[in-house]
Amino acid sequence: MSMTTEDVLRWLQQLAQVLQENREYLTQLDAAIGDADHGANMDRGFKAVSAKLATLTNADIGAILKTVGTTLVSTVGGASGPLYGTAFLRAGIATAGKQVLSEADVVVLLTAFVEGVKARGKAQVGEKTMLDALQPALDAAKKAGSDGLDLAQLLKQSSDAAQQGVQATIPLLATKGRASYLGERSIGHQDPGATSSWLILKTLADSCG
Amino acid sequence: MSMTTEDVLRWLQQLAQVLQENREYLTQLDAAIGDADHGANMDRGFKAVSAKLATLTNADIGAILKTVGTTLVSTVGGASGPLYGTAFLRAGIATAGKQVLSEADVVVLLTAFVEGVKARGKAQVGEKTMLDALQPALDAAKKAGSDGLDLAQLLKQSSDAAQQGVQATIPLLATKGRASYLGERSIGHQDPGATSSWLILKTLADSCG
Amino acid sequence: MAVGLVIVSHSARLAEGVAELARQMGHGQVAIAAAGGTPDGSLGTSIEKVLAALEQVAGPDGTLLLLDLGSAVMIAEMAMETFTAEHDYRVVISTAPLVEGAVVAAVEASIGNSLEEVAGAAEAAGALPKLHRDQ
Amino acid sequence: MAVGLVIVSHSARLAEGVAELARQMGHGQVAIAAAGGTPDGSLGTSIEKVLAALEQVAGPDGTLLLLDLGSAVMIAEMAMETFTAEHDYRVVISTAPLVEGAVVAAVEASIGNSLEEVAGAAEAAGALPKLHRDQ
Ligand SMILES: Nc1ncnc2c1ncn2[C@@H]1O[C@H](COP(=O)(O)OP(=O)(O)O)[C@@H](O)[C@H]1O
Ligand SMILES: Nc1ncnc2c1ncn2[C@@H]1O[C@H](COP(=O)(O)OP(=O)(O)O)[C@@H](O)[C@H]1O
Ligand SMILES: [Mg+2]
Ligand SMILES: [Mg+2]
Ligand SMILES: [Mg+2]
Ligand SMILES: [Mg+2]
Repeated sequence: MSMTTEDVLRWLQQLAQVLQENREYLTQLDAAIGDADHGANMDRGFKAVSAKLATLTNADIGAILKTVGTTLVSTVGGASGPLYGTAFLRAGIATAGKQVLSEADVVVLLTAFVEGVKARGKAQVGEKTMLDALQPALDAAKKAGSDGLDLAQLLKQSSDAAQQGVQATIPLLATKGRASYLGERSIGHQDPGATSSWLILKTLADSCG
Repeated sequence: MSMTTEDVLRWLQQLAQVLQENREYLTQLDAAIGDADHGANMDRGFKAVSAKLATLTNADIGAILKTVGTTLVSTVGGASGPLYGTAFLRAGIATAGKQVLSEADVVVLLTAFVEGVKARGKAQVGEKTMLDALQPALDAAKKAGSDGLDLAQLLKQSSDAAQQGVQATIPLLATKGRASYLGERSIGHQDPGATSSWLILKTLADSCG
Repeated sequence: MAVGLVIVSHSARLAEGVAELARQMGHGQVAIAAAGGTPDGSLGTSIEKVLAALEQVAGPDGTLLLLDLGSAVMIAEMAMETFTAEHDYRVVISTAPLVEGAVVAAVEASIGNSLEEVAGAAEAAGALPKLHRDQ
Repeated sequence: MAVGLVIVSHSARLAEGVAELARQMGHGQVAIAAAGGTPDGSLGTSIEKVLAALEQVAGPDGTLLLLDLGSAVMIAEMAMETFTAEHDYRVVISTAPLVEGAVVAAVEASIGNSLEEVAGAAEAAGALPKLHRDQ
């Protein structure tokens, strides 16, 4: 099994829909420990992405992902803009010229995506950020890849690990981003960015698995 | 010789005129070591004072000076507003109910005026502020008073001392107000607030002397 | 109720901008009023604007007043003297950096902290790292 | 020429207000550009606005970029990377308190100080006393 250009475009199209549906949910999470805009930021960013998809039907996967990255950087308006922007840009560089991705290629894509978030945000796992969903998701994808699982299983296990990572952010103390202003009071709340990271991976599993 | 309510009103009327004429001069001084608004601030404040003078023809000297104080606080917009505002308010309290001032009363008025600037601004002599004109002016007025000089001489000596104080601000290092942002580079420039203090006293000497 | 905030600046736009940024972090719990510029719209401070802002946000939990520059402190003090002579509410003037202090103060006030706690956190805001490399 | 300043804020009004306050202390010698808010006018940062501000003020003497909150630093870094890839001009991102740092930086830039001197003075601005009782 493999992931095609059409799969990627379908993922992004569905993701724009999912983020619109979860706009209020993400905003409520951000209201508790941030500035109550993560839902609006993600929705705005992926609406802009969605508007560009029609122009990308002849592009390769790398070019599509790079366009997503630059679009998010330009439109999101919050910290998640440069973070996801860099993630998609790096993922696009890692898949440059490809029309189809093997399981191994998908692991390469996810590795570059997570490296992008780390390079831009300089956060460590455990600081209550999107990385607390992304790192376990990447680890699970790598394990699934080396266990020889197929794409659907790989993406499902990755998405499930992200979901667990989201739950695991609840007891964490935030030391990066706006939630760090709350200090100890950030404990007991689910991180909005980790939640949107899980939605990105869940939609990937749903649309390409 | 003595100072009457009419003298005080004439002083204030002429002062509004003098400050309008010196608007550009004071602003240029403030441009070198501040934010280039001292002329505009003083002109605006005393235009507002001037507009109130017609309503004060039946007031005593204390009431007139208090009105000047509250008007300056409300209209000047810069640090000189609360400083001169407090000075005139204190001068008004010190002359409350008086229709005419003796030489000794004028020394009391000036003492309260200078104490007002000190209380509000917490500056010391030598910090390159209006106090560097006002303190020598007060000292000269006190000396003239105890030497038994008449009002005209007292005001003239006070005004001359203020003028020397203004010159003496040039080599000083500013440690209060905006000029302190310039550090060593405030040296070599004449202080705008000291200059307006001298204009206030010079106009007093010219109109009541 | 929570501690209120007054943002005093020489610029009306600056004061409004700080207030909108801080409100976003106040979770709708914190009254924040801007007092910027002179009544005629030029750069400067206005005792009437500071007094109006105090009237708007002050309450039994107290008010923290933040300033853009030292030149604003004398007008702030005069406004505070006038206000506290007429009301039995506490007002504290902060030396915190304006933007950083206001955002931290809004967070602290929103969780119901006392005026002392809010003021203390604002003062410490200047030490919060802005660049990741400082963290 | 002098060191230029870019004011990055999540609020357009805040950035404009800081720029007008700093310009007043720049004695007409310092190019200062505001980059606040998102293109659609909500609170947030915009790489296009930061890039446009850099294009406007950057020059051979270098540019100091000041931020309201840490959340702005990543967009500022991306803008700086894009800008310096195309221009041979230096850009330094400051951790200084925004308002206080911008005013001090404007004064320092206006007297022809170097980018390092301007940046250093801005960083130290948080320590300048605002209240007389501290002096
Ligand atoms: N340095 C960082 N590294 C990784 N993720 C971060 C970092 N800073 C913030 N985040 C993530 O960004 C999310 C907030 O995004 P968003 O609300 O869109 O931006 P903002 O905080 O600027 O309003 C947080 O929940 C967190 O997961
Ligand atoms: N703390 C102070 N004590 C006495 N005088 C001061 C003090 N601070 C500033 N000044 C005076 O105020 C003058 C500047 O007034 P002005 O330009 O009207 O106000 P601003 O500095 O707010 O623009 C200075 O030249 C100085 O003489
Ligand atoms: Mg947010
Ligand atoms: Mg935000
Ligand atoms: Mg001035
Ligand atoms: Mg001024």
